[in-house]
Amino acid sequence: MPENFRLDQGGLINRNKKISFTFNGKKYFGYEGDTLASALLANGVHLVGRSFKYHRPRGFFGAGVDEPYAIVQMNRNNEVDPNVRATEQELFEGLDAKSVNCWPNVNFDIGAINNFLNKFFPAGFYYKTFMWPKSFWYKIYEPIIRKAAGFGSASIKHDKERYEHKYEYCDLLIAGTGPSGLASAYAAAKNGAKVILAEDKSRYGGSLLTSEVTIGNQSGQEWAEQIISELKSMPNVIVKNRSQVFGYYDHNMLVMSERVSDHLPKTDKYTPKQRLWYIRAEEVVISSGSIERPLVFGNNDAPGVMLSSAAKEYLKIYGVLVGKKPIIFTNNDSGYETAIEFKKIGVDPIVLDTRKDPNSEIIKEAKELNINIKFSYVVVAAKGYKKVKSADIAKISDDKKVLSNNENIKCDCICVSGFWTPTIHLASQSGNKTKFKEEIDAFVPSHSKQKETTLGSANGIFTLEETLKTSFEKGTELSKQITNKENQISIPTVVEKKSSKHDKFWCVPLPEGKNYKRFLDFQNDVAVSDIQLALREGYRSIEHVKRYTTLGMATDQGKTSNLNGLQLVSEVENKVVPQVGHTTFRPPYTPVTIGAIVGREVGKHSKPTRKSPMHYWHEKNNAVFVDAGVWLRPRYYKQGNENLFEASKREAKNVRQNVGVCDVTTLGKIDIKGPDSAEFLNRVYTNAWLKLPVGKARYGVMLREDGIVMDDGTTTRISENHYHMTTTTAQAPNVLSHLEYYLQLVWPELNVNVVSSTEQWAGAAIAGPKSRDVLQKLFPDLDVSNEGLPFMGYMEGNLFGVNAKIFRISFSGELAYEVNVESDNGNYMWEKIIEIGKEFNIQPYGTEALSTLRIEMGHVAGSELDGRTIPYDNSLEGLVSKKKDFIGKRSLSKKAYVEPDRQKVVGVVPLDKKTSIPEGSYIVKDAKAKLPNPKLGHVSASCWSVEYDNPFSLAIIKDGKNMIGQKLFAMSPLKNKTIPVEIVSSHYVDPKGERVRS
Amino acid sequence: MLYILCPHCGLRPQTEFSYGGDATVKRPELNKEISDQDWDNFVYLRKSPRGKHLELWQHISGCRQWIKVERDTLTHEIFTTYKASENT
Amino acid sequence: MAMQKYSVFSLIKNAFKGHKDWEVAWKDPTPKAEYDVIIIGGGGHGLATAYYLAKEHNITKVAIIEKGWIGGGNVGRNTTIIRSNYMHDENGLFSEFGMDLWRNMSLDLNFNVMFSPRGIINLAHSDAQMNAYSRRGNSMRLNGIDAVLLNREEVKKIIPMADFSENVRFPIFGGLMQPSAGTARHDAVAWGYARQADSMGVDIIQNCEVTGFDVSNGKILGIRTSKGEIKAKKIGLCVAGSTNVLAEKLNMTLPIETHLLQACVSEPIKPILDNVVTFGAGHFYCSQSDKGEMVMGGDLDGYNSYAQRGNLPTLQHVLTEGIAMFPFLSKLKMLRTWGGIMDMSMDGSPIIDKTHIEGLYLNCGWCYGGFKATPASGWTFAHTIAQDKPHKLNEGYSLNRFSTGHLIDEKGLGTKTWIS
Amino acid sequence: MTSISALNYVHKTGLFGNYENKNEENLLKVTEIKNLLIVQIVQYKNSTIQFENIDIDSLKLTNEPLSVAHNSNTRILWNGPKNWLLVSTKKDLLKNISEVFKETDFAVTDLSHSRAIIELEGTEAKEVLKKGCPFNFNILQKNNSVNSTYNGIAFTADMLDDNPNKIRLFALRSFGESLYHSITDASLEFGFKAF
Repeated sequence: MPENFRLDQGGLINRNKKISFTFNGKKYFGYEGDTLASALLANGVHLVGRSFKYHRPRGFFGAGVDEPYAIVQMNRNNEVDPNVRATEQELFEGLDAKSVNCWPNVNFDIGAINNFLNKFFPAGFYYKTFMWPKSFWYKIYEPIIRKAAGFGSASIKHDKERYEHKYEYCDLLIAGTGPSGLASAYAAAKNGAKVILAEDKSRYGGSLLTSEVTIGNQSGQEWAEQIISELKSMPNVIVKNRSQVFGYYDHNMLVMSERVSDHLPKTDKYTPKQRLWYIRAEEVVISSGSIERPLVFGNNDAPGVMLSSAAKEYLKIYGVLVGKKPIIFTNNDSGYETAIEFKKIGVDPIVLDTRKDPNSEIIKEAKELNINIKFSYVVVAAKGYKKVKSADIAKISDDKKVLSNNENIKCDCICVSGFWTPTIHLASQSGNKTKFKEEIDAFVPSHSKQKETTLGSANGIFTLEETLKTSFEKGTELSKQITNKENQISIPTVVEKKSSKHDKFWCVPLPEGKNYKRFLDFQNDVAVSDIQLALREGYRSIEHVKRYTTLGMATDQGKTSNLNGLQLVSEVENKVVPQVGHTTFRPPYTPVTIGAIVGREVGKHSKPTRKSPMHYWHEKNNAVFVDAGVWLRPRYYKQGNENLFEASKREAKNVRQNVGVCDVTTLGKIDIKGPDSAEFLNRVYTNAWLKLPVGKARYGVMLREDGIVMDDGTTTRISENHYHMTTTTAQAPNVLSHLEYYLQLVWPELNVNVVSSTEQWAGAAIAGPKSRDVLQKLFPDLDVSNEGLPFMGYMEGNLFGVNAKIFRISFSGELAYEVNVESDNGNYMWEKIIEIGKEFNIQPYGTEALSTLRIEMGHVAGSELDGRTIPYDNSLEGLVSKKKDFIGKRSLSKKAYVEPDRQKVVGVVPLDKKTSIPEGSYIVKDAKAKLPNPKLGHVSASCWSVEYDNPFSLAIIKDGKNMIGQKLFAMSPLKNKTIPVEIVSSHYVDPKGERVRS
Repeated sequence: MLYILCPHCGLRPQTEFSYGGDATVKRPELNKEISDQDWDNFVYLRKSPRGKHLELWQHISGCRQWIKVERDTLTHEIFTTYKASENT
Repeated sequence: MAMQKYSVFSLIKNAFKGHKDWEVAWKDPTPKAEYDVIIIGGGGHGLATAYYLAKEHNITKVAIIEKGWIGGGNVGRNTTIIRSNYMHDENGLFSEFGMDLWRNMSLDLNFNVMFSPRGIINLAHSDAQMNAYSRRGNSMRLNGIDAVLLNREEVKKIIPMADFSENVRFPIFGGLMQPSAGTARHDAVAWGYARQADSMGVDIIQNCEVTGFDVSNGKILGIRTSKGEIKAKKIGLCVAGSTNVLAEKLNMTLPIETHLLQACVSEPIKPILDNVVTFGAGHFYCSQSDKGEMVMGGDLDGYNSYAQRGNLPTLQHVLTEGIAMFPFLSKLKMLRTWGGIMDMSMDGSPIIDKTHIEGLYLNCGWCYGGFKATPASGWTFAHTIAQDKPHKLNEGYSLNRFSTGHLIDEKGLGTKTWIS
Repeated sequence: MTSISALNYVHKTGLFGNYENKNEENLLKVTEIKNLLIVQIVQYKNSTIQFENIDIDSLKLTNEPLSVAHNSNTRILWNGPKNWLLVSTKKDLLKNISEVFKETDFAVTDLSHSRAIIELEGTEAKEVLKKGCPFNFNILQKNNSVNSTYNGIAFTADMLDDNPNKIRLFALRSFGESLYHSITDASLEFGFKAF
């Protein structure tokens, strides 16, 4: 049985609720209110993991977010959580965790061989070796290194948990519920401000929970409880625990992750595991407190060495002793608080104070309690591998350079306090250029860049009295600007015993002849000697030091190591710390689950899906869909065992022979109205638009200003001042913005309104020689003859009771019509067309057949209009007006665009009339030329010509105009194909365009 | 997420807007003779200053108006926003 | 004095001496009054240019002027990907030349840059995309660059952890793979070049800001800096991200906008992903570092910016695509984010050229592709400076292509650089 | 039946999400709204007509952001400068008012079929919107409307009431099913009844 380190009483845990949990396969017990860390410590478990590089034994160093060691792998809710900080994970019934980065187990880890070889692995050793022979790095060395690195293992199973988002706005966001957070929140809330108060931990109160102070006539803890309960009762206040404000972004937007269910064994079905809050705050109060700094000495990474504040927290909150023979090693009064707590429960600590003769109330109290205090004493080195067993201690000279009176004393933990580092991350993220505060040896926020105020110990204020006073005042002041109220709050009197002075000592010198590793970054095994080596080698900027040694790059992001690293660099470089400067703080303050950042837009919903009103008809009729942007379009309608090729050939052939119908709802439609519409179109399109009669459609091409084709489509003049524009599916949103850009910014004098009407209309293209027959039966009252409704004509009709717009336009090159009805009636129209068309052998056709039809007609589409081609390249130069100006015209005179051998679209037919040319092949003169083989151009689109029953492709090739008739090669090395081909006209079928006019 | 003052709608989150680039380039007038250099200046050349930058945004999921925004490219602070019709 | 050689033997030898005898990787000289060539910008490209000037052209009276610390710009804040999977000949041939330099870099520099040809896979989510990748891959193959087209099953074999389930918005159809592409340790590239350049006599001058240029009669004479005036016959600009700021001091306007690109890493996990993989139905890419971190990136923040700090919605968008590709990412934690500022050129391709000012040379416009180009960029820029004319490989990267229309637009998005 | 509404295939009635042990009265309510007249009205830039004087179903146009002119049948949502979205249960309202809007001054465009419409009612309705839309809903009161985005989908929220919240949501029709998924998914935490 493991020894019990739980006290019989005390702490804030619920002793009525015993909880069982498993660690490394072994069952333990804790209480409700424990963290995994406190519960393990209560069971005497100090060894939880192994360090990153040397695989040295690692225990617990802190009690919260600053923990650099205790990372475990967890199974929760039947899911794997790879890297969980044991100091943050609350205990629940059945919790199951294990150590990471060790093999075969944490007690016996093969990787620890690195530790014995550590002299060969100084900082950056990998840059100096593993270079020869050259393939060995990737094949031999790197795989070994990769295996040794990393912590937990990810499961490749899909994450079943829900993560939600919430966007919230408030007057004041207050991060942290220690004394400064509570006081400022209280003052602001009393002034009527809308306040969000966020606490990272499960319990509110911060340092008040563990300090022996009095506020008014209450203990710190009682005071905190009272303020919190009052705030919770106020309608203008949101109080959140388990919520970490981790990022301060532009325009006072902060992001907070709320761990909604992580502390529970299971997530309720409709409850998120975590919720990410995007909070836009008028004012931000950063009351994030401070983190205790380690003191650096030999083997200071051994399990059992920990922050003195953490030891106190385990005692006071969890009723757990981190050791029964503690050494407190301190350079300031904080260590005494811990010592006194030990003493109070009957454990005798030894205090080693680096100071010679400090004086304060708390030291007086410690002396009165008969605590053994050794002034001018330091821990030289911890002894013990998997757990501290003793400590070499020594007296240190006044100049802190010489050690004497060496002795070894037994102990089972060493609690260190090297004073406090303000948590300035959020302030720094907001753009605040921080400043170095000499008397606390740390950086504090300086001038605010955004609307942020840092209070309390985060601002380098370490006395409770001043913290409360300034925080109440700031809370009032900040809220007053917003609510115009000024509710005076009387500031309570405070009793606090410790002074806020410290000794500027942080690192114990090496005793002569000893070569202890003295660690700065505990997770990444960065020792004093590593930093010294980096500096010796010329890596002198703090960023170089960080990158070369990996100092501060562990999962704790240097919370306990950065400042000591800076001290060391400044010492060696003989600079003051502010000159060295700190590395930049970036969000997140602490690692955030990626699922929480993403939220609910996962799986099928990672992007929206757009559907046409006929979608479910297609689905019922065996359509196989294809993504067109975020639209779903039928690609083909599967009959029997057909594959894509067979089905699309059947569908296309049926259009050429009979009639087909295609859902064209997805085409962009823009309703253009206004007296200047014609003039506007004339500027937007490359061809002339002023004389288009009412009731007629015209094909148009629009360019970007750089002369590249942006989009094409037909536009119909519905009435004098009303046009109906169509765009490609892909470009629809861009074209609308483009039009609005010119109307609002460039030509504001034009009276034109544009609005998307894509969704108002369901569209069906009816194409094929028998399409007129179908149309006539759909609209028996209309004259749809070639005279009554000529090519590019338009009319309105009544389709069995619903209004319809009929356009005689064609993409397939056949006689064709496009019928639009209002979307609610789309399915009705479709079913009518299918029903009526039955006698003409109508079949629906999908995008694949559509593509075949347009390719063999030589109609260019997206694969030719690929954002790199001008009208000439697409044989659209006939549509480019020489007379008038239009968007992009000026660019068309560029040298490259008028070169005589400019690329142009052509048709390509394999000589054997059998072998399909894969799209993305290249046309070359010499298939056997040595590489790089010069390319004439690429095959942009391929199909099986249903007209001629052989393969046909479009290609855009250099000097295309003069290449027709040439015999060349199409090459697709990817598919190992070289196909002899002939270049032909791109208009393969019906080159004169007679069918569309028939 | 930037918080952009739409001169028509008020302060709105960035997700409602789409970016439109440098607002200082001026399209040459239609039908006007213009040198190659001046045309290239309009199409391709950008000052892209570090500091104050006058730029276009379209309130695409709001009022669909193009607006001009004066913003610091280093701090992202927004100073003033203008309607398309307003002179800056 | 010959440079100290790094090897396993020197490592062992030094270990027994307590690592006291390692020499500085580069010195910290004060600037001389005059140089043959000044390279402004101590990033990857600048350091590589100086190295090749010395090594290939025997020009050693060279100074690198760096505003901050070397390697602090984009070479130190990228996603370490190296590839030559370009469609356009100019980009493909240039990058493939660079691949050879990458393969030999560790030995050449006597510094392990950890070039790791782990293969890059671009996923496709439709036949149209497969065709677009065919166009790219075939062009690569015809240019002598390795490329393989993978079908869905082949992709599944290589990266089974990608989303092959039913519950997927954009199913994987296949992908284009460049097996010889990979990653390298970004910082090491800067340091390796710096160490060699330094040993050949190049002065690396850090914490030295260029405040102005001395130009007379259309000829460059020198620069003004925070450490005084320095004369030079030739000056090369290699300051991706800050190009427009320096161009302004030269009264030049360039076809470049400055934009912000973010990237992030997860906490380290045990090896799960060997390749570099990009998502095809959006813009997300991912690889796993030797440390175990998933290194991830995607879209620009989408507006002109010099702030090396981005906003969360962009990362949210990028990571949404990340989970759509690799659902396992959901449970990992985002550890660290950072931003780099990019020269976004108006056709997405770089500029390595002379300028209208005699003796002033320009290397800029790298968009997202700067890191992989480091050696080839340094090589060709050194050639352009030394010979006063472009190398064949960078002839296409001319400044006047925007006037002539000989653009190299891999994406076909034109001048809207913020659409990534 | 000729007419099929935008959400016909996804909107299912019943109780969903976390509704157990809750009074049905307190659950969120989700309804698909159909058959509304939806018309965009835009006054051209150069038009000199005083739009304030125009009377539509006894309502006046106002050029104020977020504003909604309203009566029991008709709501006119401010959509942008001199740009309104008229939403009415009177399907033939347009016919009666077409003369008011001269073609040279106004563009009047029928968009009745271009929207999917969800009505969301309950004390948590705004909380549902806050899950996917970064707009500050705290300021949105009865008879306000706003255009914004929800999980990347452009949408309009029209506050019919604010005690309890009753909000009409419009999205482009083809995005309707995606928005419906997003809204109902976000409602699961509270429990909802679909009508």
